[in-house]
Amino acid sequence: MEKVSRNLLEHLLVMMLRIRQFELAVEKNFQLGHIYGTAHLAIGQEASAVGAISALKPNDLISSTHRGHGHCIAKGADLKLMMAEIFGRSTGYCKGKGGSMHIADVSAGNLGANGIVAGSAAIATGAALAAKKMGTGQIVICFEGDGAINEGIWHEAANMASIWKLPVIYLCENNQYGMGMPIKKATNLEKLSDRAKGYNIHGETIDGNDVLAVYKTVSRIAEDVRAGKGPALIECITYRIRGHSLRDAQRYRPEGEAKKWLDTYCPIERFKKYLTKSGYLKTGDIDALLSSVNKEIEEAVKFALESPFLDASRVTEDIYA
Amino acid sequence: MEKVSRNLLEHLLVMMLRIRQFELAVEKNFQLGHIYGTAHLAIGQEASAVGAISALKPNDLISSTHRGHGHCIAKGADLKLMMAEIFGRSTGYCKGKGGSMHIADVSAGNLGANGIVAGSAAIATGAALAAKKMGTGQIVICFEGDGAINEGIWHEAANMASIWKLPVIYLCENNQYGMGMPIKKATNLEKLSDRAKGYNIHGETIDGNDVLAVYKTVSRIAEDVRAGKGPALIECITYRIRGHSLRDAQRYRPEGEAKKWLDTYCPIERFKKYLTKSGYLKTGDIDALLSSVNKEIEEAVKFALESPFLDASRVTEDIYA
Amino acid sequence: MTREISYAEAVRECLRQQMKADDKIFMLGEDVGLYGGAFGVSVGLISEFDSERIMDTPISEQGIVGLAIGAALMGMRPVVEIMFSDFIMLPLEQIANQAAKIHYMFGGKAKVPMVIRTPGGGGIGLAAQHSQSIEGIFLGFPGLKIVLPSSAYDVKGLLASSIKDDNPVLFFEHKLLYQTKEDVPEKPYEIEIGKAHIKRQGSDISVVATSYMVQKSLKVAQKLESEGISVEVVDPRTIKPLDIDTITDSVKKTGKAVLVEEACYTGGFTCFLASEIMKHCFDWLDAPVVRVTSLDCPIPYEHNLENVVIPDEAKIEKAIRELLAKRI
Amino acid sequence: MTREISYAEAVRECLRQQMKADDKIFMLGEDVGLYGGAFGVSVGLISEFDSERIMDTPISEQGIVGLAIGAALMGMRPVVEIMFSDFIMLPLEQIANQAAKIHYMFGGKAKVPMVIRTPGGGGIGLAAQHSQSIEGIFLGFPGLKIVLPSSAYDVKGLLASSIKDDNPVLFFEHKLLYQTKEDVPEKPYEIEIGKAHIKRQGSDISVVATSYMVQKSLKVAQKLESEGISVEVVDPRTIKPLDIDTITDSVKKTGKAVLVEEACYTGGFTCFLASEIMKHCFDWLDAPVVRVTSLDCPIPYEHNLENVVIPDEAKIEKAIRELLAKRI
Ligand SMILES: Cc1ncc(C[n+]2csc(CCOP(=O)(O)OP(=O)(O)O)c2C)c(N)n1
Ligand SMILES: Cc1ncc(C[n+]2csc(CCOP(=O)(O)OP(=O)(O)O)c2C)c(N)n1
Ligand SMILES: [Mg+2]
Ligand SMILES: [Mg+2]
Repeated sequence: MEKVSRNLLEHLLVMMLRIRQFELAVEKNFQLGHIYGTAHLAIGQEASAVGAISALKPNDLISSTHRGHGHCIAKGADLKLMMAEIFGRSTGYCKGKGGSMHIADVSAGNLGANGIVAGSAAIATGAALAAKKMGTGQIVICFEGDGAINEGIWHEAANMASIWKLPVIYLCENNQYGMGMPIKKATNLEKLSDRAKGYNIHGETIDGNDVLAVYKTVSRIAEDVRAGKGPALIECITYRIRGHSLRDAQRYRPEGEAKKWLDTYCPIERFKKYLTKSGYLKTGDIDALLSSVNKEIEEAVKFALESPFLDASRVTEDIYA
Repeated sequence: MEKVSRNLLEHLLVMMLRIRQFELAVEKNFQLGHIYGTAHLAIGQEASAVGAISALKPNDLISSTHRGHGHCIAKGADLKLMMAEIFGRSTGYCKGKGGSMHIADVSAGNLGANGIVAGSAAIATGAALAAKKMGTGQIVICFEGDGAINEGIWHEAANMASIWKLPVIYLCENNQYGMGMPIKKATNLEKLSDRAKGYNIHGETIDGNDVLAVYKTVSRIAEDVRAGKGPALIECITYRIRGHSLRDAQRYRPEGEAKKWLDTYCPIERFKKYLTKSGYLKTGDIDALLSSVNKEIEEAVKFALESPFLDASRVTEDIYA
Repeated sequence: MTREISYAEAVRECLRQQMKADDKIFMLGEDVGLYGGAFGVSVGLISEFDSERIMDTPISEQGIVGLAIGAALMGMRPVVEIMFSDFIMLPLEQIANQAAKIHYMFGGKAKVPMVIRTPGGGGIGLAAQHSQSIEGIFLGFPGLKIVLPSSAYDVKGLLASSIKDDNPVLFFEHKLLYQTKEDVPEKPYEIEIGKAHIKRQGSDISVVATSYMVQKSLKVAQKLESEGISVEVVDPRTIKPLDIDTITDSVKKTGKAVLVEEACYTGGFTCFLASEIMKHCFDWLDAPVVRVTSLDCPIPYEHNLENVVIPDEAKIEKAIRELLAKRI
Repeated sequence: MTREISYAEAVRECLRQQMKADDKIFMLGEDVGLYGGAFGVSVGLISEFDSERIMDTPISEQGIVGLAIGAALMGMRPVVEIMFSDFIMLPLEQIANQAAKIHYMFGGKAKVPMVIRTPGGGGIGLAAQHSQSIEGIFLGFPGLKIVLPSSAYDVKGLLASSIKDDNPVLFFEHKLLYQTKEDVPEKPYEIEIGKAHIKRQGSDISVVATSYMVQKSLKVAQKLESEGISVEVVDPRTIKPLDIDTITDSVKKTGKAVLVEEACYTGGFTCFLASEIMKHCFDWLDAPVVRVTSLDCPIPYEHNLENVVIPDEAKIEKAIRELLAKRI
């Protein structure tokens, strides 16, 4: 792997900041009553989305989950259209019909968030099958939570990916919980990547809050996957800083656990420290990047707030293609 | 493990003969037009059913598959009631409502055959959960084909069995094919028991046509499972001598392959050879056992043929308990 | 003693009482323990029982239901929670091919006493995969019972009978009912499965509604009363078995029927009900039965759109007025 | 050129022709290759195409359907075979929550062109888990199309349109139709989805039947003709979208309707159809619509029992005679 460029480092930081600030804005606007329904925030999990997707080529694909804003942003989505969708506006990615859990942009390589845990596992694998059949050279990253790998469909998809050597990476974001279920109670594994052994595919567990580690690992594995060596399972260890959704009382979580992770392992703070220590960026540079990100987010919120709702008469459009 | 007794050896042989002769009778009576629908014969796979179930205690449980006659017989089923069921008679285990694919005897510890591949995987696991909850000391053998382990529900069940250390043994009869699909094309594994690694449970692959090996392995593992060490996956290598069902053209199978397996690895012939060589039984003893088995089978067929069909007016009974 | 408690509390109280009375009963589901379920229904139970009685599972709906079947075959009485009724599609095979048919296929020699509780319906902005009213798909699987309680009193009594039933029972709660309150006796009681309930007597028109639509229909009936329109509201309470007699008695009396459910227009329970009413009441009907349902549309995310798709009081009222206005 | 070929051959010919014409089409299913499918439908295709176009899969129904959705999103046109329609319960979530809703949830910006072929129905002694008529459960999922061809001619033309459709299409074949023969043009042709077909003109009574029941109804109609009873037999061909106009035109003409389907009495497609007919034809109907269906019973194994559960010609005939005999 070549040495990472300053451009790339800046990109990684900006993307993580975008995700963090976007999620904070969603949280705030929910509290303000501008967002209906719910959303699942990726605060604290920015590094796995950004590191992994930055290792892809532009025409590669991803599939995402209910906790999908980060993946979507890292894949280059338009923040305005995302925010508008979450605000339920007609200008959003799905015209307000989908909402947070269904944002997608298939033509730009995002096969979509999914309201069903592991709902994308086979779909992503099928996209990889199509890429292989059509010889496009694309690969697919299938994002999934630690809870998702216990769903049957994940197993069926992984097995088929293995027998047909499909170009797909299952990127499992182990954020320690599936809703309130601690991962240690949901599987009997040291590392979730051990699941790979059951399919004879490559498995690897990494620090998912180290954006460079994620970037480098995914880059290396993506090369093999693209070369036809078959799928892989990468477990990114991370932590969900907020509740499961915007409406979670968090009874199950030891007091202070989230704060400890944030204080010690925040992927953004760690990366900032690395960048300043190693001289790539100065604190001032970072502040400038942050304020430009904040401006984008403000614009996105403004765009969303000023956008119209879809006219009720159009509710039954788009049922059939 | 203690040395096996002569009684046990005779039991193993008789059970295998019963299965073989039963299946031959089913095949013949299908050709004669006495059996409607279809059936899936276990000819050539007698050792895994008999070896495994003989290692259980009488009140232990099994669950079975579409290819279930062997398991059912080895669990001590009444051949008359089985044959009557396959003949669709009111005297059968299910009054003719279930047929070959649904023979069950829950109160005698057989949770039933199943028409759905892997359909019993979670059910068997749930029986193990109940046994554990109620402290009965029972264990469960969940029989399944090589094809079944690629179904999602199998994965979900195995994971739960692992986290809760449930007393269940998944006994995978790898008969080389799932219908016409060669096992090597359906998974990317050297040994199917490698699947165990994905759940951190014990996995082992054995010669499934060696009845003593099966008996000894299952006995050893059953002890651990009963002691609360968690579930296990045992792969029994065997071979399906007949077609998938009574109606299979067998286009997918190399000419002579079945004959070769039968000539070389027939579990019954091998065991007979072992018994005579080691002096446990004489050829004459074996012939006597066979003819007594044949008599049982004849009686079962006679019973079935002479039994009435269920009166049509009773077809809607038994829908609700 | 009777107190006003919520539907969610009534479910919880029933679970607590039944589990205390019978140690063969246990709960199995995703985050039913400390989390208390996505809608807080089982909050606190884990501290009265333990993690053997209130089992948190991995996210494995097929497996959960399958395990419950196996445990039921062994004589236990599992109560499964599927977090959203939409997810019940995943274990459909285990429910409809196994649990429903085992008693029959095995010639009556085994039984599967289990309950699957799950909240259905829309109205809180969770979009197409978390808002469906899916109960109708189970109608065609003989062996299943299907219960849809519409009030706190009913849910407590019906859940008790469901748990005591020796068959697999699908028990559909509703997200928007959880906070509705009603007088509920503290002592355990049972409501017979298969008995409809006339929620409000009336003489001009019969409204047959299920689940949350019963509450909406009652509000409309109340409103129309002031105009001298007398609406009878019948709640089948269990759609399988169905108490068709109580319903047809009402329709024969009024000569007019409006059926209200939250499922789509095509394919829901009221299709069957409409067809049965017309079969049994053909000569009594002044006009065809009218069905008020969701539009044939996935549930959209945005609030206004969602409200357009799901039947509201205005639509129910309109249907009633139009049917009453029909010249016979 | 037209020749008499079987329904199974017609499916095979259509697959061959469509796959030759469009390399985005591929088949995916259990033992669809060398084995040729459980009913021999695809026998031989593997030697004309290869294992990339005719893909044998592991036994993983959820995964198969999910893969097809992903491939469809990428612009391919997968044709999945589910070996028995009973097994379609397993991938229900992928079909009904994903494939059906993606176009809508994504605001119209993605589409899922795919076909799921699967044989339904009983009659060959395969008992409760291999004999169901399950199509009705899909009615309530907007976004799906549901096709039930009843003859060799229809199956070829409808499969072609289904493959070319940009939506997920569920294509229910029938085990007992596979060997039925009919004149079928060799050249590819399409039959529009959403158009019913009057299989036989008549003036005394309308019989609306689906799938194999069309054949049984036609035989009854033929028989009654000699007695001077003129039965019109209408086949909706696609139950979603449904050509209600052709059906109601027929019923308005005859004033009498018998609906025949193989699903259980409770919950099948004809519940919806009966309710629609009564809504649209109330003033034309001489008597309530009559439904002839399977009993509310799992399909039993034994032949005679199976025949008691599934509607036969005698039951259809009886229903027609009784309806005609009704004093108006
Ligand atoms: C099939 C299904 N079951 C349950 C749920 C409810 N649910 C939504 S997210 C979630 C937890 C998922 O955990 P994980 O996969 O670890 O993702 P995370 O939320 O931690 O990102 C659950 C149980 C669902 N959406 N789909
Ligand atoms: C869910 C499901 N899918 C497909 C089938 C059709 N089917 C019946 S048996 C079988 C092959 C099973 O293979 P395996 O598990 O190896 O068992 P074997 O027949 O070899 O004993 C298939 C595909 C089924 N019954 N259930
Ligand atoms: Mg998680
Ligand atoms: Mg096999």
